[in-house]
Amino acid sequence: MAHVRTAGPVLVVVAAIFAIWYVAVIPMNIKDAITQAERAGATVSPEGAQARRDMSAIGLAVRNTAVIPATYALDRPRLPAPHQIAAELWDTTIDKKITSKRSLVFHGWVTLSATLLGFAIGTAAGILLAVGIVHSRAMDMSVMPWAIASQTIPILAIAPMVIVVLNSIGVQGLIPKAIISAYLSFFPVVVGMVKGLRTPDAMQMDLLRTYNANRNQTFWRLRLPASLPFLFASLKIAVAAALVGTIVAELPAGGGRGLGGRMLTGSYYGQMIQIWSALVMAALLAAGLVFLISLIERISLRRLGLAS
Amino acid sequence: ADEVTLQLQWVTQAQFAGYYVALDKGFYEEENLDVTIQAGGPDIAPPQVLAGGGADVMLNWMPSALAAREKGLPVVNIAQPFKTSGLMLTCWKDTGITSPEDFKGRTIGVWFFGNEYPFLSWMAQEGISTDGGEDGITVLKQGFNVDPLLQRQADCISTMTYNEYWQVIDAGVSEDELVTFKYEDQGVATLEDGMYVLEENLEDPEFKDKMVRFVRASMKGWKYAEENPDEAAEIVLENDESGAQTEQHQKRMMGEIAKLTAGSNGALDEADFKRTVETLLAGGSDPVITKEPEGAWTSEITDAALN
Amino acid sequence: MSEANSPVIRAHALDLTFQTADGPVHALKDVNLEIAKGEFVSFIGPSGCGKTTFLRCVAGLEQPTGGTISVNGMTPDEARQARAYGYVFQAAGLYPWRTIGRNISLPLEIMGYSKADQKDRVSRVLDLVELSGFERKYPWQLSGGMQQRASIARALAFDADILLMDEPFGALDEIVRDHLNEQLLALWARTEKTIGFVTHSIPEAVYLSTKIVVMSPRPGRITDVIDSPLPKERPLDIRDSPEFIEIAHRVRDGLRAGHADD
Amino acid sequence: MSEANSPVIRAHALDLTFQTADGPVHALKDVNLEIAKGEFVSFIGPSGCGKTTFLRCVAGLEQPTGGTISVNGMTPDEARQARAYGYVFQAAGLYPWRTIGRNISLPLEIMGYSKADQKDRVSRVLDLVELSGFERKYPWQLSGGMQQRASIARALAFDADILLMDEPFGALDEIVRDHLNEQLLALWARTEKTIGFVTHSIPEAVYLSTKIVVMSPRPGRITDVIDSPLPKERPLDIRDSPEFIEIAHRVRDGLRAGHADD
Amino acid sequence: MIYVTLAFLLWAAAWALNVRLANGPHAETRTIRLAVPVLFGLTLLIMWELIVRGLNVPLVILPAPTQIAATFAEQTDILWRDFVQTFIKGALSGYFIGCGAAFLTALLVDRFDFLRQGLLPVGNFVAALPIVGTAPILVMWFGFDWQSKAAVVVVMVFFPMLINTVTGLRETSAMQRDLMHTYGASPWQSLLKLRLPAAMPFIFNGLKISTTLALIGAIVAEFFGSPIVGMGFRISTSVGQLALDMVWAEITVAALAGSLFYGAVALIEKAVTFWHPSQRA
Ligand SMILES: Nc1ncnc2c1ncn2[C@@H]1O[C@H](COP(=O)(O)OP(=O)(O)OP(=O)(O)O)[C@@H](O)[C@H]1O
Ligand SMILES: Nc1ncnc2c1ncn2[C@@H]1O[C@H](COP(=O)(O)OP(=O)(O)OP(=O)(O)O)[C@@H](O)[C@H]1O
Ligand SMILES: Cc1ncc(C[n+]2csc(CCO)c2C)c(N)n1
Ligand SMILES: [Mg+2]
Ligand SMILES: [Mg+2]
Repeated sequence: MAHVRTAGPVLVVVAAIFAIWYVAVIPMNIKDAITQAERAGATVSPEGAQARRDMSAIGLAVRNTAVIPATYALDRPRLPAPHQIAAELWDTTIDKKITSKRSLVFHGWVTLSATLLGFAIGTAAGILLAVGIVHSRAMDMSVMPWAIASQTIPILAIAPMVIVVLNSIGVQGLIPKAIISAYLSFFPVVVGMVKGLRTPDAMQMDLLRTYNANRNQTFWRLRLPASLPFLFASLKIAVAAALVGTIVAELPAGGGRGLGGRMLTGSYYGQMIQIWSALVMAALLAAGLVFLISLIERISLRRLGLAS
Repeated sequence: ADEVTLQLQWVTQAQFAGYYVALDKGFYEEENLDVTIQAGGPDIAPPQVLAGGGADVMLNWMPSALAAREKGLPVVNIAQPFKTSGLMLTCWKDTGITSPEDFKGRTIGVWFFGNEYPFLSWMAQEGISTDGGEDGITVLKQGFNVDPLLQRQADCISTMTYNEYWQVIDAGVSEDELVTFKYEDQGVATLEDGMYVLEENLEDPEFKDKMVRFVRASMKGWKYAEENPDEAAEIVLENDESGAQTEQHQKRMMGEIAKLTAGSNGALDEADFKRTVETLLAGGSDPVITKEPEGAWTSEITDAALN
Repeated sequence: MSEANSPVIRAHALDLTFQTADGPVHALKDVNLEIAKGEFVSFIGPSGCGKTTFLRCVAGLEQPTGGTISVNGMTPDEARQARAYGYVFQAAGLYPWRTIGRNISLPLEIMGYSKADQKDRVSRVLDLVELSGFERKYPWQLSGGMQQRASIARALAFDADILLMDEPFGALDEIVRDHLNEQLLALWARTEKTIGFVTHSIPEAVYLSTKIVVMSPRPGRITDVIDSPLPKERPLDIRDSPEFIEIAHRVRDGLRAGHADD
Repeated sequence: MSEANSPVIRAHALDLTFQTADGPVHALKDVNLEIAKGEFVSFIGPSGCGKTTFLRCVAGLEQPTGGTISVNGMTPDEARQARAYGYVFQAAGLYPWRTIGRNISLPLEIMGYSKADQKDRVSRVLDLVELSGFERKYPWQLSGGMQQRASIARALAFDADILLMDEPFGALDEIVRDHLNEQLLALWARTEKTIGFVTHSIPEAVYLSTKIVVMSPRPGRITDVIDSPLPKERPLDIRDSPEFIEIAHRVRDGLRAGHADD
Repeated sequence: MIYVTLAFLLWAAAWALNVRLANGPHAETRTIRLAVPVLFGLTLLIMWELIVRGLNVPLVILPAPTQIAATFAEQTDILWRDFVQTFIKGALSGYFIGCGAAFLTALLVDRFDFLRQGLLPVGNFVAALPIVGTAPILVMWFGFDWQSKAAVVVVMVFFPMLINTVTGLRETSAMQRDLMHTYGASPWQSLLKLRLPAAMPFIFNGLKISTTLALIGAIVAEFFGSPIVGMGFRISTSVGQLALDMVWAEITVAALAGSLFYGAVALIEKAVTFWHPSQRA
């Protein structure tokens, strides 16, 4: 129901974005297009790339209207047009065997598997840490500030080193990627879970005290079920973070498998269309993962009676 | 079989064709070696991998290897399949640049990550400051692609004769729109892709023996690649995990690479080494290396391998 | 001391001061009270006078800072560990992820009753509060009054001798409240439990209790203890009787005296 | 129609159905009511019978789905824009980021009163509800009763002719409630405002009103409108008088009849 | 081995001390609240030092804290220039532009329900685009200097901020809104006097999340092209030069700057949302 209701506005917004996008392609690509036209022998104004260097893109477009269609068909556009990306996506997903190294499905799977492993590790670590923090004052006081500080370290910048260091102690392949992805995903889980495990109010806790319930009983019967809505909310953030982590780890990992590898090699060879299609694929993957978690959330919360 | 791990300094491409050919054609196997080739990337420092024990042999440019040596990581060159340098600066002709003198006041893209040393030495020798300003060069840390040039964010960028230069051409630029400055021609060439191992490992005769066989097989691969460039390029393509390389580009790259490896049988030419060291020592106020390196290369392996 | 005569709850010179960021809050001061087995004692007093605090002291949920309190001859904490209390909070406080039935069996699970016994007891107390048939519903599918009845059932499910109720009917409308009051009285008459009951409503206090404790705030003290002369059998319209109105007046006067302090 | 005689609020065949995910909820059905200027009208009825909904219709916060309602001859929406109402909600609903004083001046700011006038009025109504001295405190620093008084002050600060109050004293203890009831009556007598008042308490309704509207649920209808014969001058102990008890009985009977539907 | 054993013994001892402090009678005092996390961090550092020395970890893999500290002290001028380039020019300007733009957009989105229904799902999708993919594109568009870094930061902080602000602006209770309604308040008045103040806790949530994102974004963007100054530039170049001590000195700067930035925003939050229950506890 809710999906149907928002579909209209979403479509309109998406249409508007595409419209803006198509317009923006012209000024973004006009210089390259003119230069190519000039090389091909067309007359353009003004002549000479050096002369055009500091001119405004819109002015150039107005003076060279004949070149505008070419802005949508460049091989190496500054901004590819949506249909170029769509064509590339089609070409690399539907038209290629999924076992082919040129298939985005193949690369998507490589990234996905590391993401899922990292997400699982991160979630488990996050939950354990949260349980510790909630049950031990010492952990609460000492760990939490450092957990926050840990997220200010630009892990993305030192990912290559982490890979090398892990490599040097014999950890290779899927695991290093998963570890970086876990590093990014554990934090939202800790924060959400600590909040969730602490939602039971004093009254609910007191109720169990009048039953003389022990810690274990309190945890399984009260804290854990009460924290589930928070857990799911943070899982959605965490899974997106895990995906980013994996892609980052894939950049330097060499080999070039995975969506990160696609983006990297795309950027070596200036293949903007390739970068963009890998980007879109990554975003689709993230959206799919988040959707999957919402689905699990809805089902399990309904089972638990936490949602109607 | 004896295991050997080789760390490349870049992603899989024809620049490393010799090793892939040796692997594919079974040259390593013939030497009773089980070789793993690890591709590199923009942020992987091969010396670091070597130091961590993640690889037995690495490929590296000599300036970077010598700098690592000064940093206390004793790496030793055991073979030098690349005789000639492929590094150059590529500039737009319409900027009016005709000689290094004209770099003053320009913006130039340079690869860092240990690859800036040759450029900095060269500019120090020319007496041009690299701190920007009217008379100096504004240096950009260029990403590993040619966009800064195409977008005219830089007047010149670093390119390899075998790779980036052709990317510029592929982008539709004709050769006569460009001016190139090969380091080789400027007399500031430094040795590129050599094989390096940790000095302490060389004390182990077994390791040494492994390396002898490795170098022998690798050089066999290289020579095979030189003779069969198209086949070599195909082999490289098969080994490319990212599926992003194109046949046309790799075949052309192999052709260019063959020119650089042509003059070498794998043994390092002491004269080349001396020239490299001199260039680097001349690095002006902030030289790359401060003293003549000792024991930075050995001919022991190649001697055993090639004779 | 013979079992029958010794008070179930005995507070002597009870004192409790909370340490807060704004300085100490003297919540209870020199509270002396004895409650005999089977009594129905209401606590009434202005907001913040310490009614809840006193009930929590009885239940061992709060540690007095002075004086002594004993429950069945034990400390409240020991009594809590012996599971002597059923406690009903102002809000129903049912767990939304459990059905009504499983909410009621919660204390039974914790105390280790057998599955069969749990089932038995749940259906018995559901009957008692007239909620049979709602066992599988979730709390939010019930009205506020029904939720409150379920929370009472939860407190009754295990056989605690002492039932402590903190404004259990505060959120309900008058008609439902009358109805629950009648049922509570019936239950009390049947089970002989000792009941401590906090309320803001004078008619409710008078209607239900054998003893009404009037408290005054800052610091919370007992200002009056009124023994009710009303018979154990109490139809709803007893509230229009002169005795009733008489007691209600006395309670109101006691309360007003407390308020004059403000 | 002369000004004096025409009713301030007139509802005719009012009908309101909420469309919810579970299907339509018929909240008000065929409600007919006239309220004259200066009347004090209480609405009483079981939970969910539509008391709040009716008050919201009067205030233009809810759109009826049938029938007509007029306020001072205008639609409720026009009356709202003419700032004809002061509305007091069940919870105090003070903005926690404003001091008590600035909470009370909120409507004045919005209606564009001058700074000096604002100051004046704030201190006057603070006096009225006996909160002088608390002007600079934040809501959370006050007890529930004080917050509720502040919210009444807020509704009184601008001179709306019509005061709509939705269970304003529901959360207070009996003594405070009595006290505020007395003050509200005094205020009403002094200002001649027309007051609509929702409550759950029968004594409160009887004590305050000139007219008591008894409602029954599903769908919400008016089952009885009782005009009070009590004099305008009402000391608190009027509640023990036979007339009072008599009216209270009639209200209770009306309510019970509504409940029987369940 | 001795060192490593020592490290773990130290760990155990410090932890025991922390447990005692945290559960002790003075646990709520300012000193203890500060001492416990500091002690914890210090233990981690000393363990790091002992393990690096004990296992003879090469400098080019992981330097010891003392080496990092020494480099930090020696190279303050370089670190400062990098800090100015990356943090002040790149991260801060991007942070302000991004958060400001998101805030204004949120006002629009909030005003038009249509936009909210349409833009937010799309926004969530766009927010999932990994920066490592967008950074090269933005560097290509906006050049090598700090402008492209700021652009990356803008893209990174925009959606978290937008979503938080929009959520916050809707976070008023029906009763609070009805109150405004009975006063016949204009939309502008109800925005200024009700929805904005009520949204502040959420807005600050967004601002806090954005602090760490901003710094990370600015640093990572420098990996894809930069002038020869900046924290990201220095980190990547120093890795290539095997100057790992310098790398970690920069990371220290990043962690310090990030924590201080976060702390500063949290302080402002405390002052602005003093009324919120979470701040009163
Ligand atoms: N945990 C606590 N910490 C500090 N002060 C407290 C605490 N609990 C209660 N108080 C204070 O102790 C006093 C008595 O509180 P208590 O809750 O017992 O009152 P009450 O009579 O139950 O009031 P009400 O009728 O409003 O429920 C109040 O002033 C209250 O603010
Ligand atoms: N916005 C709404 N949407 C759907 N149903 C509503 C809405 N508001 C009220 N209702 C329903 O309309 C009916 C009347 O509600 P209303 O709030 O007017 O009752 P009330 O008499 O004020 O009850 P209470 O004494 O509990 O406040 C109830 O069944 C309620 O669930
Ligand atoms: C880690 C590392 N990255 C890049 C280079 C320099 N380099 C060597 S080959 C090549 C690409 C040629 O197409 C470049 C840029 C290096 N030496 N080490
Ligand atoms: Mg209480
Ligand atoms: Mg209501």
